[in-house]
Amino acid sequence: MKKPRVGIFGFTGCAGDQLMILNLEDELLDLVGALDIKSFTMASSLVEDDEYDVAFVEGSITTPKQKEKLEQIRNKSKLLVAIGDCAAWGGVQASCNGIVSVSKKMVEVYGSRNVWEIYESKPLSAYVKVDFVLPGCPIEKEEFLRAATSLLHGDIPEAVDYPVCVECKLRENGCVLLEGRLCLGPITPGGCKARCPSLGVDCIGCRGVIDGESRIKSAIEVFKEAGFEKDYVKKRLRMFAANYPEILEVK
Amino acid sequence: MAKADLPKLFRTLAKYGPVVAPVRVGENVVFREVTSLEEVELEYTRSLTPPKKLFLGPQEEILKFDGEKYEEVFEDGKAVLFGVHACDINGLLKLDEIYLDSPQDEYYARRRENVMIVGMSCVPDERCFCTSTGSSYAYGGFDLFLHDIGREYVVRVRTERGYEFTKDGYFKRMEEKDFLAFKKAEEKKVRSIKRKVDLAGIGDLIDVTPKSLWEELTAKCLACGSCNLVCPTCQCYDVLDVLELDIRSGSRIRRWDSCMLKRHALVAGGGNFRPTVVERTANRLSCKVGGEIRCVGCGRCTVYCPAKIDLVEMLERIRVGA
Amino acid sequence: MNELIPKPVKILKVKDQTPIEKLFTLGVKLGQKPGQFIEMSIAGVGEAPVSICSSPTRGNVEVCVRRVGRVTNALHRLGAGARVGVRGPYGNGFPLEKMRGSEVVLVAGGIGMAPVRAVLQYLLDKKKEYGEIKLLYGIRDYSMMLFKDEILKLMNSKACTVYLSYEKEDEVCKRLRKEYPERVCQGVVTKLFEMVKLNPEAHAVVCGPPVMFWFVFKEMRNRGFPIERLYMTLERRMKCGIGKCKHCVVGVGSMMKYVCKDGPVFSGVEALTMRGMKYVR
Amino acid sequence: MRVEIDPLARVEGEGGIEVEMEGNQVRDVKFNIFEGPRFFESFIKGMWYDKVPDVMRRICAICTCSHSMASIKAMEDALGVRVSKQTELLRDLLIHGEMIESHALHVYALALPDFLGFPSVIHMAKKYPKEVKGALQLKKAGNLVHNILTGREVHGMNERIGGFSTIPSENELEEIRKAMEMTREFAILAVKLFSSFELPDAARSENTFIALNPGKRFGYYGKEHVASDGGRWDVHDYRKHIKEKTVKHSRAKHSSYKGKPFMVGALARLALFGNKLEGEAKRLYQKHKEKLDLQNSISNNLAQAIELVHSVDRCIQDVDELLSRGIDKRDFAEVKPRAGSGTASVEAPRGVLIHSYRLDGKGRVVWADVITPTAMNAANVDKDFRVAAPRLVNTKELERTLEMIARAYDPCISCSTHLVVVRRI
Ligand SMILES: Cc1cc2nc3c(=O)[nH]c(=O)nc-3n(C[C@H](O)[C@H](O)[C@H](O)COP(=O)(O)OP(=O)(O)OC[C@H]3O[C@@H](n4cnc5c(N)ncnc54)[C@H](O)[C@@H]3O)c2cc1C
Ligand code: SF4
Ligand code: SF4
Ligand code: SF4
Repeated sequence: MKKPRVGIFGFTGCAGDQLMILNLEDELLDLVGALDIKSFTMASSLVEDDEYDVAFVEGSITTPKQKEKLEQIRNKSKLLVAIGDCAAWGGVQASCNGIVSVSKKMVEVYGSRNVWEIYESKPLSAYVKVDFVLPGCPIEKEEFLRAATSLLHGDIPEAVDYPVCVECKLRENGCVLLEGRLCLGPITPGGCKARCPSLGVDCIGCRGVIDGESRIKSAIEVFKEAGFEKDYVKKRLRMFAANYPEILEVK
Repeated sequence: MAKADLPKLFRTLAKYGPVVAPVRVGENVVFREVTSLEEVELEYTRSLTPPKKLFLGPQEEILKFDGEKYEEVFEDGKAVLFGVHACDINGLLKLDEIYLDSPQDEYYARRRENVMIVGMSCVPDERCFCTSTGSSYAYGGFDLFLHDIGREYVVRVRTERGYEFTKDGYFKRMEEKDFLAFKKAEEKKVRSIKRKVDLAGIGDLIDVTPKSLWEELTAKCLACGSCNLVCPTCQCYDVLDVLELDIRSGSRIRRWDSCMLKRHALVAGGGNFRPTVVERTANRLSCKVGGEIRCVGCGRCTVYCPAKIDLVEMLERIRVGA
Repeated sequence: MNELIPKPVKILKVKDQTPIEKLFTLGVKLGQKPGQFIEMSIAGVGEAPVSICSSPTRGNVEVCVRRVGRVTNALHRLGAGARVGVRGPYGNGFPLEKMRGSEVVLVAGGIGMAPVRAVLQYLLDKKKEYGEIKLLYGIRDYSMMLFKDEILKLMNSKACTVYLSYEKEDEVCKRLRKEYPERVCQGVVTKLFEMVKLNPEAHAVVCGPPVMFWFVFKEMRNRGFPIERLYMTLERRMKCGIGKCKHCVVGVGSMMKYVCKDGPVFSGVEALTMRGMKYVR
Repeated sequence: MRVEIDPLARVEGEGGIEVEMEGNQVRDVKFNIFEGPRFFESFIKGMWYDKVPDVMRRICAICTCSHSMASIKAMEDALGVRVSKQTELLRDLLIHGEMIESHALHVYALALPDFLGFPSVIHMAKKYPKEVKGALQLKKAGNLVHNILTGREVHGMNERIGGFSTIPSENELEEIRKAMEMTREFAILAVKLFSSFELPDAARSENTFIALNPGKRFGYYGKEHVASDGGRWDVHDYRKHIKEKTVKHSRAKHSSYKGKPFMVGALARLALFGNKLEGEAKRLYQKHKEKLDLQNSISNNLAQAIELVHSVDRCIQDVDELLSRGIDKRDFAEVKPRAGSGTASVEAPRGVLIHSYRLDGKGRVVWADVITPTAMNAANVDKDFRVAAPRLVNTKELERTLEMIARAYDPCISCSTHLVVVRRI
């Protein structure tokens, strides 16, 4: 069997998802042995411009050049997998989308509005077709490994479409929300084994939302009844999924 | 049996196998393996997840495959499940109806066989309504049951296996006054359970409840599934295969599932028979109290619902129709 | 015996049916009742319930599978010689014993032709025990017709009367309509009822996508067909096939049933009185 | 003619080098960042104090703990939170763990392939199995510290303003010690490897260093910045000394100290505080002091290797101290919002990192400033390029050497919150 040709690319983000792949210390050598890695800028200076069976793409798109490059990758790849919250939802850098314009941000940080032509941080799917999304900030390495084996086997991996609460209960955690902290677990897709609540920390929603399923309005109502300030709720919802239409609309 | 002799009983039980008992972890009580009686929370209201987890694991491997054949994975082991309340024992009896029905679920059946159950009287709170579901008392489904009557326990024996443990000298024969004390303690417990819900014919009322009321009842529901995952009688499980890097071998895993989740009634092509929380809640309630009563009144789904949706309140509103 | 452990079974033959459906002949005989299904495993991908589309009178089990998701895609990649896991047969199957001596009307749409074929084969093989057989089959166009050779052959035969409806006209459909103007028409499957005389003494078997089912149901009821003599299969998500995992329950309120063990075959009355059957895309 | 190295591989983020030449004259050299900027300092405004570290640690994946600690400490500074000795020890353990993870990745996986002539560490695996295994093991040991203390390898959640949400158990700390003891040899091996290479010296030029004064013992926390020319100031006064200005040719912000570029990072730390090292790291430092050419930025790799040894040993010491004190499972300082401002600086693997915030009465950010080590180093990289390019102009080595220089700084471009170099051709 021919090894699948794989490219791993990064756009605007923290490189954390590529790093998570490198963090598969025990499996890395087997994994790269099973794949024909054609491009992995973070780890290798060998860049083969090629066709890819699978392209894993990290980061959000913020410049015209990135958009162009993403389109090139798309054209050369059979499957395009978005890895990480930036690629899936736009990342933390999108948290003020629709509130503070890019040029204002530019002025605030660089003191001038036209330093660069820049887009509002958007997920990859705003520009190209995305075949599969591995969410998370950063991705879960086990989930990546499982997705990679599925792809190797020829299947599209199975996406997680249930909330963090499920994993919390499977791990027998108490409910952080009921204990008085604003936890986004009920609207955030699981897959992280409820990392934060398991440590007693509220979920900040680093895996985005469950598209078409997360009950944003109900959650806002529940948070309000629990006594959280409106502005606080809004800021929290916007942290990782500001581009989700229902959250973008929250006043 | 005198309360002071409980450590003795605990030690003899421990000879049967590892003891799993309620333990306090932060604000919650969970069933964990313990090595001494000191770790055990003897007086508790309800555990976070029900003790059914010993028989139907939250997440368990059921088989392995290697590209050629499928092999069962089953860890054989005896254990003692200590300190189970009547509601949860009744919950297990409800699960028995499903999982021991032919063809029986081998994993469940064998564990049910292997695990000895020691019941214990409970400390009800205002969310318990087991008297309405007929599950405040366990008529069977355990080996031993310890009823707290003050300074002593009345021990009910239900199996020969349980009987073996009551042969030691510190077990006394029941006398008339013990029967009276036992009866009084049970009456007191029943009286202390204030919460009541009328379930007669509720299934048909669920059936005719208009969508508008469902929408109101479920407005805050987050579709998070917690209510199902803490329920002692929820039986649903999901299955997934995990493949190794050699893309030949791997294992099949099943884990608790919830009918409040999107995928529960989703079929190929994206069709969903229960697309919103309305249909899902109607299904959940039907399943619990629609036909035969499968709710044991433990109150968990209410206590652990992040949206504080109250099952009993819902049922009451369904009864009055508004 | 552990019911959840599949048995490895060899695929003996794979035959393309349509661009998205293939017929698999498996190296196993199960003595199933028509209408029963098996749980098929592709190790590492998962399990899926599929109806057995062959009659026990014909030997090896055959399944006709549409490529729609993970498991079915993986299955479609396999060829003769590969192994799959099989559990079953499960489900109640059609009450063929009740139908003995009477006329049987088979109505199929899309992949619903798969379980119907099992019934058809059975009836044909036991022709003496049953009355007249009518098959009403609705397809999108010829390319989407399942069991093409068999159906075309039957159209010529006396053993059973085949009615065919198609939505899009192509060369073959046009030819068939010319050849059998009284049995072939353009339109959805319900249109065929204009050509068929329904015998209220008959039994009916209806299989197809949920939308089609309800239209057929209404049409037949309006034409005076007794719905208690109508049988249909329901399709739901399923994980265990044996009444444990409860994904497949239907009905709301006091009547809940498992599709896997109380079904997948239900009578028209059961279907009519059951709520929560709505299918939303 | 224009030489472009695009993209610059094996750095964390996306960048490139551009050299413009006219005949044999180098007209311009630029260290480019094409990665889209993310405007952390802008969009963090309005965020409530409790989640500021959760956002800010996402500036960078490799030094996520440094950002985490810098933002947490700045918040604690603003809110007047004092943490316990146990928390301080756990934080020390954490930053040393991060140093191991980051340096192991950089030294072994990103820089070593240059010296051994491979495109990547993965390609090295056949010929140098021991080194590659060592790299992975070291990285894993560092990640273990992350996992246990923060909850995962990248972007943890357990380290909070006020302390740690869940305190690690004795067993987990023992596990860290074991991992450190097992991988120590690979830290030492790194020093051996990097002290044996001949370094390209094309960029040799005067370097000014700035680092955080760690106090009595070598380490990565402190309250005072020290410069190699004798300058020193409280971290709160950083803006008086470290200037950010817009450079005409690139419209980028470059940092300068007394009007000149400066260098931060492992080399700067050893140059200024190497004498505070202890044990094996001290011995190795003294042994290779000659080799550690302070005027050649590429020496940074060797400095990192020495720090690896220090960090491994320090993790073991921290674990021992924590265990001997006994673990307090409920240790967490009280945190209450209030108006105020706070600043903190830590030594990230790449050098001095500064976070500074002003909060309103509800504890919401009204102003934020982050200066990352990569931003501070950018001007120095430019300086090195300007020195090296003319010396190499007609050799085949030009591109490779420039890349090696840039890479020696271990630039983490994603963390350059506001390091923008616009390409103008
Ligand atoms: C009784 C019965 C008989 C069936 N007979 C046939 C048949 O003869 N031919 C045929 O092509 N299809 C048949 N189906 C439908 C077939 O089971 C689904 O198309 C198949 O499960 C999709 O699996 P997948 O993994 O390819 O799709 P995915 O969408 O990837 O589904 C993943 C999992 O979801 C579950 N699932 C998804 N859709 C369905 C569904 N419609 N029904 C049950 N479970 C589902 C399965 O457990 C599957 O493993 C039948 C379904 C039932 C219930
Ligand atoms: S619990 Fe929430 S914030 Fe934490 S890792 Fe999971 S999805 Fe991310
Ligand atoms: S439905 Fe609720 S109250 Fe009833 S048994 Fe389940 S968890 Fe307990
Ligand atoms: S626990 Fe509450 S919010 Fe969650 S699904 Fe159940 S009813 Fe809805």
